[in-house]
Amino acid sequence: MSRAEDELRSIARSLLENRVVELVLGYERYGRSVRPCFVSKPEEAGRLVWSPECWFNLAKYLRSLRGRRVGVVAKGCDGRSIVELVNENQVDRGSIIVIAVECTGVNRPVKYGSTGAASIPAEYCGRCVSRVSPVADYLVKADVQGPPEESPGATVHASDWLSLFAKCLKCSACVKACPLCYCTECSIEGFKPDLVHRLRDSKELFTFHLTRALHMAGRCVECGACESACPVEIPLTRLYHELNEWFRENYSYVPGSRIGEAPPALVFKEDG
Amino acid sequence: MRRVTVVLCTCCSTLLEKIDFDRLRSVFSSSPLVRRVLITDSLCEKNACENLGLKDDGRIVVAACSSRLLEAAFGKPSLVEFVNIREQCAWACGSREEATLKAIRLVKGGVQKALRVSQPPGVEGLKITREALVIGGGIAGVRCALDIADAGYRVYIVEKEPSIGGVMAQLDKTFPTLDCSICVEGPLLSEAGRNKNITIIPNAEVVEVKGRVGDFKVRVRVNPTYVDPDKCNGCGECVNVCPVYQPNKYDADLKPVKAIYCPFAQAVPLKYVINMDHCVECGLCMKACTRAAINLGDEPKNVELNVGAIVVAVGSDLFDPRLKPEYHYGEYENVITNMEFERIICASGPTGGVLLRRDGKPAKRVAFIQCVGSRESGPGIEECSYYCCAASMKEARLILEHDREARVFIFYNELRAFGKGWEDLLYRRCLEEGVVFIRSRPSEIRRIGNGSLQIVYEDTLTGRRGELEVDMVVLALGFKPSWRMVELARRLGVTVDKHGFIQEAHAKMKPLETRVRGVFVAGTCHGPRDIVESAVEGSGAAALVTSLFRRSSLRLPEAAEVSAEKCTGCGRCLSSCEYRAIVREGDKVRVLESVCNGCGACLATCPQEAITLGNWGLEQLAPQVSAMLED
Amino acid sequence: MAWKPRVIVFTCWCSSSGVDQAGFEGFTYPPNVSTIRVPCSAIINPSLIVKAFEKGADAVLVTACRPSELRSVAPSRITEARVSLLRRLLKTIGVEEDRLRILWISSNEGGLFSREVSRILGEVERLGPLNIGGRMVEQG
Amino acid sequence: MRLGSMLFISEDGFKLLLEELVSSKKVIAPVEADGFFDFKAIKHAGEASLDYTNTRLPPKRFFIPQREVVFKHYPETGVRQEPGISVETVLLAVRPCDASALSILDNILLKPPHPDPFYESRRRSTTVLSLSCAKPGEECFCNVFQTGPVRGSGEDVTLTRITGGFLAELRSERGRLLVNGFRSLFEKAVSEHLEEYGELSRRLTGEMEGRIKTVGEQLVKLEEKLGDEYFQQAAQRCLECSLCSFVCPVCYCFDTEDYLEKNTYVRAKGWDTCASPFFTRMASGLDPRTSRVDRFCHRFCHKLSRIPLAFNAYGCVGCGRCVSLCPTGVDIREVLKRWG
Repeated sequence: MSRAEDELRSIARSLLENRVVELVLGYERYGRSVRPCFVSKPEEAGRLVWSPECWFNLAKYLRSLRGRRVGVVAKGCDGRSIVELVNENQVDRGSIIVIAVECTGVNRPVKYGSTGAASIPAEYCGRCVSRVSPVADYLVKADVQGPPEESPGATVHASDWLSLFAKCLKCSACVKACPLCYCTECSIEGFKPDLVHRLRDSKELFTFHLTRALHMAGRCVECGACESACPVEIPLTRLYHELNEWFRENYSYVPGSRIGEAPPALVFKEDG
Repeated sequence: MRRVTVVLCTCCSTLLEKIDFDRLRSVFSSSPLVRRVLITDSLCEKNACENLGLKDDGRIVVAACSSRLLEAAFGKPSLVEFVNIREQCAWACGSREEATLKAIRLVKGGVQKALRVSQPPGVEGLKITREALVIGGGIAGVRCALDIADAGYRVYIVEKEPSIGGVMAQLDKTFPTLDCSICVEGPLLSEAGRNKNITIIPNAEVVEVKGRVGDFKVRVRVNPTYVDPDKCNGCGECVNVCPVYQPNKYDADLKPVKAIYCPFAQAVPLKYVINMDHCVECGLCMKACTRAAINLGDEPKNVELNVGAIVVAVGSDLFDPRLKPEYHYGEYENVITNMEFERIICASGPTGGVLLRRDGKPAKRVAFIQCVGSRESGPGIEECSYYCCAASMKEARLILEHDREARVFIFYNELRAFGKGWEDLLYRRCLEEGVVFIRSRPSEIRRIGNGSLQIVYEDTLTGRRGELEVDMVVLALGFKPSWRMVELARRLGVTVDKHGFIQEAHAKMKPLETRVRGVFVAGTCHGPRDIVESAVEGSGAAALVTSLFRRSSLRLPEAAEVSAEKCTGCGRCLSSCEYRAIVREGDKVRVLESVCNGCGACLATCPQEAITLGNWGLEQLAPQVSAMLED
Repeated sequence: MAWKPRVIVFTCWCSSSGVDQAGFEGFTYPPNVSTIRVPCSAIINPSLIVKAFEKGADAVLVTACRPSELRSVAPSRITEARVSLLRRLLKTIGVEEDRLRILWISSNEGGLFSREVSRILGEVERLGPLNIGGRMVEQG
Repeated sequence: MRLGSMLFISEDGFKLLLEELVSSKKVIAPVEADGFFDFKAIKHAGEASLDYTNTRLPPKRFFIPQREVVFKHYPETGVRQEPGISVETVLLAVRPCDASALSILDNILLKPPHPDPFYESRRRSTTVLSLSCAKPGEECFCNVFQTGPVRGSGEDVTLTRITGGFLAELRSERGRLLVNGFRSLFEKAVSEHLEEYGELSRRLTGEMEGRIKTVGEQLVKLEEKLGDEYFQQAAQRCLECSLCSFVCPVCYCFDTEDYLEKNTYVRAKGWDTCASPFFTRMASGLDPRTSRVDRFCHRFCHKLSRIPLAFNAYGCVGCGRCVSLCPTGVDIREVLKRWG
C-alpha cells in the first residue's frame, strides 16, 4: 500500500471526522481497475486508493454537489478543471477542499482489446501542462519521483480523423464524462435537430465532434476523461489539444491555470 | 404543414431575358411547402402589397432586388424573407441557365428560412412614461428642463448643490458681450423654480438606475440639509444668530458665510441649508427661526423616480492646478485660478469687485497663463478646453474696465477666438486696450520680495527669454472630469472616454445620445464647451426627449434575450458584448434591452443558444444553408 | 457534367450592399455561390459553418466590414478570431483550411468581391470536392 | 438428420464452407481492426478471425440498426413505409451469450399481435452460427443466466472448436437447411468429439466457479428496493450517458424523430437509453422519472424483473460489456449478488 494512498486516507479521515466536509470524492478498487467513490463516513476512508488507474476526472460531480462542503481528490488536470468551473461560476471555490495528488501519468482503460491488457499508459499524459493541481488545500506527494515513463501512442494523421469520427456511436460518454460539459440542453445531443439529430446519423458525426471541439476551445484542460470514457477510443484529447495550441500561440493562454482569468480570444479587455 | 407564398418580381420585365421565370414558377408550385407563386413586374410600387392581396399570407418569400429598397415597401419585415435575384443572380451570372439555377437555389433557401421564422423581432407597443429626469442644474440642465416643460411634460432636476445655477452662476460677466452672468441666468433659474412642470430636487444625487428607455426606475438620495424646505421662507433670521463661519464653495472658498447659509442671493430654491461639517449644533438658529423649520436630526432620504428619459448635464470639474507644481498654486497666495478671479472681480464677491491681492494691495499688473491642464499629455487632457482663451480675454477687459492704468499680460499657445463676436469684441478690443499677448507657456513662477511674482518664460515668436514681474497670476484651467463623473456613468450604464467625459453614441451622427437608448447628454459633461454651446445642447437634448415622448408607443429594435431555464450562468457571453449589454443577475445573466444593439455577437458564444436574437438562430439559418446546398 | 464547387457566402449588412453593388456594376462571378445575409458577421455561429461543410459546401466565405471603418470595431475582431480558430480545427482534421476564408468587403467594394470570389473558386476547384457526407459513411 | 444431432466438420472443411458461404450469401464475422474485434461484412474467408473473448459491440445492430427510416411522406403518393429490404445473410462466430440475446429479442419483438416488421424481416433472413467460448472473459457471467459459455439459445447452429475441427449442433430448422446444403462437408460426430465437448464445458464451468451463479426470486420484487442504500450510493456515480444501452445485446428501446428532408417528411427510429434524463420526458416537459436514482434502478428492474415477468426470460445475458465499458464502474453483478 503506497505512502501516497496512506496519506490520502488519513487526510480524508481527518476531514470527515472534524466535519470539515460532508463528503470526500475519491477512487476505490473495483475488479481489475478503479472507479469513483463517495465517502461520507470517516471509517469508510479506508476504501480510498490511489494508482495510475485513476483516470476519471472527479470534478465532473462537483457541479451537482454545489452548495455542499465536498473534499475531492484531484490530479493536475482535475485541479485545472476545478479552476475552469470556478471561473465559469458553476462551483464555489469556498465549499471545495482540494486534496491535490502529484500525478505521474494515468493509464487509459482498454476494454475487449485483443492484446488483453486492461489499460495502457495514456498518451495525453505526455502533453501534461502541470502535474499538480493549481489550486490545492492539501498536497500528497507522488511515491516515485522523476518524469513519467514515455507514453506510447500512435500519432494521428490529419486524414484519419474522419474515419475515426465515423466509428463514433454517439453515446455521448465523452460529453457526460467531461466536467466542463454541463449545458441544460446540449445542442449536439439532440436539442438542436437542425445541427445534430438525436439519433445517430453517420454524416452528422462530423458536426457533432467539431461543434464539441469548438465548445471546448480555450476551456479544455486536456484531462483525457472523454478519450478514456469513449468505447471506441477516439483520441479526442489530441483534437482539443490542437485548439489549445491555437490559444497558446495567439494569446499565450493556458486554460485552468488561474482563478479569475477568462479565455482571451473573443474577449474585450475591460479597457477595450 | 406551414405554407409559404413565393413572390417573384421581374423588375418591370427587365429580368425576363436574364432568368427563366416559368421554370421558377413550376419548380416552386410543385413543392408542398409553397402555398402559391406570384409573378409581378414591379414590387417597389406604392401599394404593391395590397394589389397582390398579400395582407393575410403570413409567410412570404420575396425574390426581387436588394432588400434595402423593398423593406420600405413591405414595412418592417415580419414574416417576409428577402432573396436577391437581381443584383446577385440576373446581373451577376454569365448565362440565363446559370442565373436561373442560382435563383432556384436562393429561393429554396429563402423558403426553408421563411418556414421557421417566428414572431417578428422587436417588442411592440412598449409603454412610455412621459416624464424626464435632468441630472445637473447648470445652464445646460436648466435650458433642457425648461424646453421639456414648455412642451408640456413633467421634468425633475436633480442637483447636488443647494441651488441650481451651476458654474455660470459663479461667473461675473459672460463673453463675448460682457453682460452680467447672473442677470442672464437668474431669470432662467427663477422660471425653472416657478414652472409647474419642473420639480427641483437639490442636495441630491442619482444612486441607482434600472429599466429601459420609456421606463427607467431611478433611485435618488437626498442629502440632509437640516432645514425643512417647505417651512423655510428664506427670511435669513437664523443667519444673524449663527456664531460659526465657514468658507462658501460658491465663492471659491474666498468669502466666509455662516454655518447656516444660502449659496447666493439669486439661489433657486431660495432656501437656507446647514453645513453640518462646521455647525456646532448650538441651536441658536432653531430658537431664532419663527417657522421652526430647523431640525438638526435630519436624515438622508431616498426618492424613487419613474421617468422615460434621462438627460445628463452634470458639467465637468476643472483641472486641479496643484498637479502643476511649477506654478506653486496654493503655495504662493497671489497665484489664483480663473474661477477664483471671477469671484474676486464680481461685485457680490469677497472684495466687492475690487481687484485686490491677498494682502489687500490693488493688483496693478496681472498675468494670465493659458492651457493649464489642456492640450498636454500630462495629468490634464489632450484637447483644447474651448472656453479659456475667450474667458481670459474677457477677464483682461474687465480688469482694464475697473482700473484704466492696470497692465495685463496673457501667456498663450495659440489664441483661439473662433466664436461669434470673439474676434472683434474680445481680441481686437483687448489689443486696443493695450493687453500684451506673449506666445509662451511659462516654465515657472517665482516669488520675489514684497509678495509680487516673477514669471520665467520664453517668447517663442521672438525667441527672447525673460522674466516678467506681476502682482497676480491667473491660471486658465482646462476641463478635467473627476471620479464623480465616472461613478455616475457606471450607474447609468454609459461608458466614458479616456479622459472621463461621457462617451456619445456617435461623435458625428448621434452627438447627444449615449449607447443606452433613452439616456442623453448635454453640456460640458461630454466634452469641453462654453456656455452658448451648453445651452444649445440643452435644447438639443430636450428636442430628442420630446420627440421620444411624442410617439404613441415605443418599438425597441431587436434585442437579444436569455432563456432563464437554459442559462447556466457560465458568463461566456459577457465578454463578447462590446456594448456591455449583458449583466449578471443572481446565478444567471440578463440582457439590458435599452443597451443591446442587436449585433448578435453573443449568440455564438453560448454553446446551447440560451441567448437568442430574433430569427438569427441555428434553427432558421441551418435549414437555409442545407437547402442551398441540395444539388 | 463537370463538378462545380458549391460555395456559401455569409455577408454582413454592410458587405451585402458591397455584394449587391458588384452585380449593379456588372461584375459577373461564378454562379455556384449562394449568399446569406445576416445583420452582423459576428452572428454567424461557427457550428453553422461546420454544418455547411457537412451538407456539402466545398468552401465557405465570411465577408465582414473592414475593422477600421466599421462603426463598432468589435464584431469584426470576434469574427476574425472565430474564423481563425475554425480554420485551425479544420486543418487538424484534414480539411484544407483555405476552404474557409474571411473577406473584408466594405459597402462600395463590389469589384473586389467579384475578383476575390472568382480567384477563390479557382483555388477550390484545384482542391477538389470535399464530400464530407461521402467520407463519413463507415464500413460494415 | 434430426434437430439436436451433432456433426463434425474438419478445419479445412470449415474453410471450404466459409468460402462457399461468402460467395453465395452476405457473411458477417468478427474482424480484428486496430486492436479490437467487431462484426463486419467480409469479402473473403481470410478476414474472419475466431480467437477472441468477445466482440466489443454486439451483433444487435444487424437486426436493430442504430437508426432506420420507418416511413416517408411523399407529396404525391402520401405515406409509404420504407421496405425492410434484407438480403440473405449468415452471422458467423457469434458468442453464445449474444446468440441467446437474439432469442430474448425474439420473445419481445416478435410477440404477436404486433411483431416489429423491420426486426422480423432481418431476423428471418439471417442464419446465426454461434461459436462456443474458449476462455471466459474477466467480466463474463453468462453462467448465471445459462446463456453460455458453450451453448446459447438463439442460434441456428452451435459450433464448438475441438481439436481438428468444429462440432456443429443443429439447433433450428434454418440451421438444418444450411447444413443440408453442404452435407458433404459434414460427418457424424464420434464419441471422442463428444468426449472433448463434455470436457470443454466442464473446464469452462470450473473456471467460472468463483463468480456468482444463481438468480433468486427476490429480483422479481426489485421495484420496492428503490430506496435501498446500494442504489442511492451507486446511482451517484452514473453519468447518464447511453453507453450501457448501446453496447447491451438485449437493449431494444428506441426513440423516433420526424424531420423535413428536401420536400419529404421522414420518420426515423433509433436506439435510445433509459439512463438519459430525457428518455421519459413528455412533450409538455413533464418527466415522471425525474430523479437519477429512479432512472438508474429502472434499468435493473426492467432487465431483472419486468422482462422475466412478461417474457419469461431474463433481460440480461451476462456478456459483461456494460460492466467493462462503463466509465464509472456501474456493475449489474452487484445487484445480482445483493438480491440474486
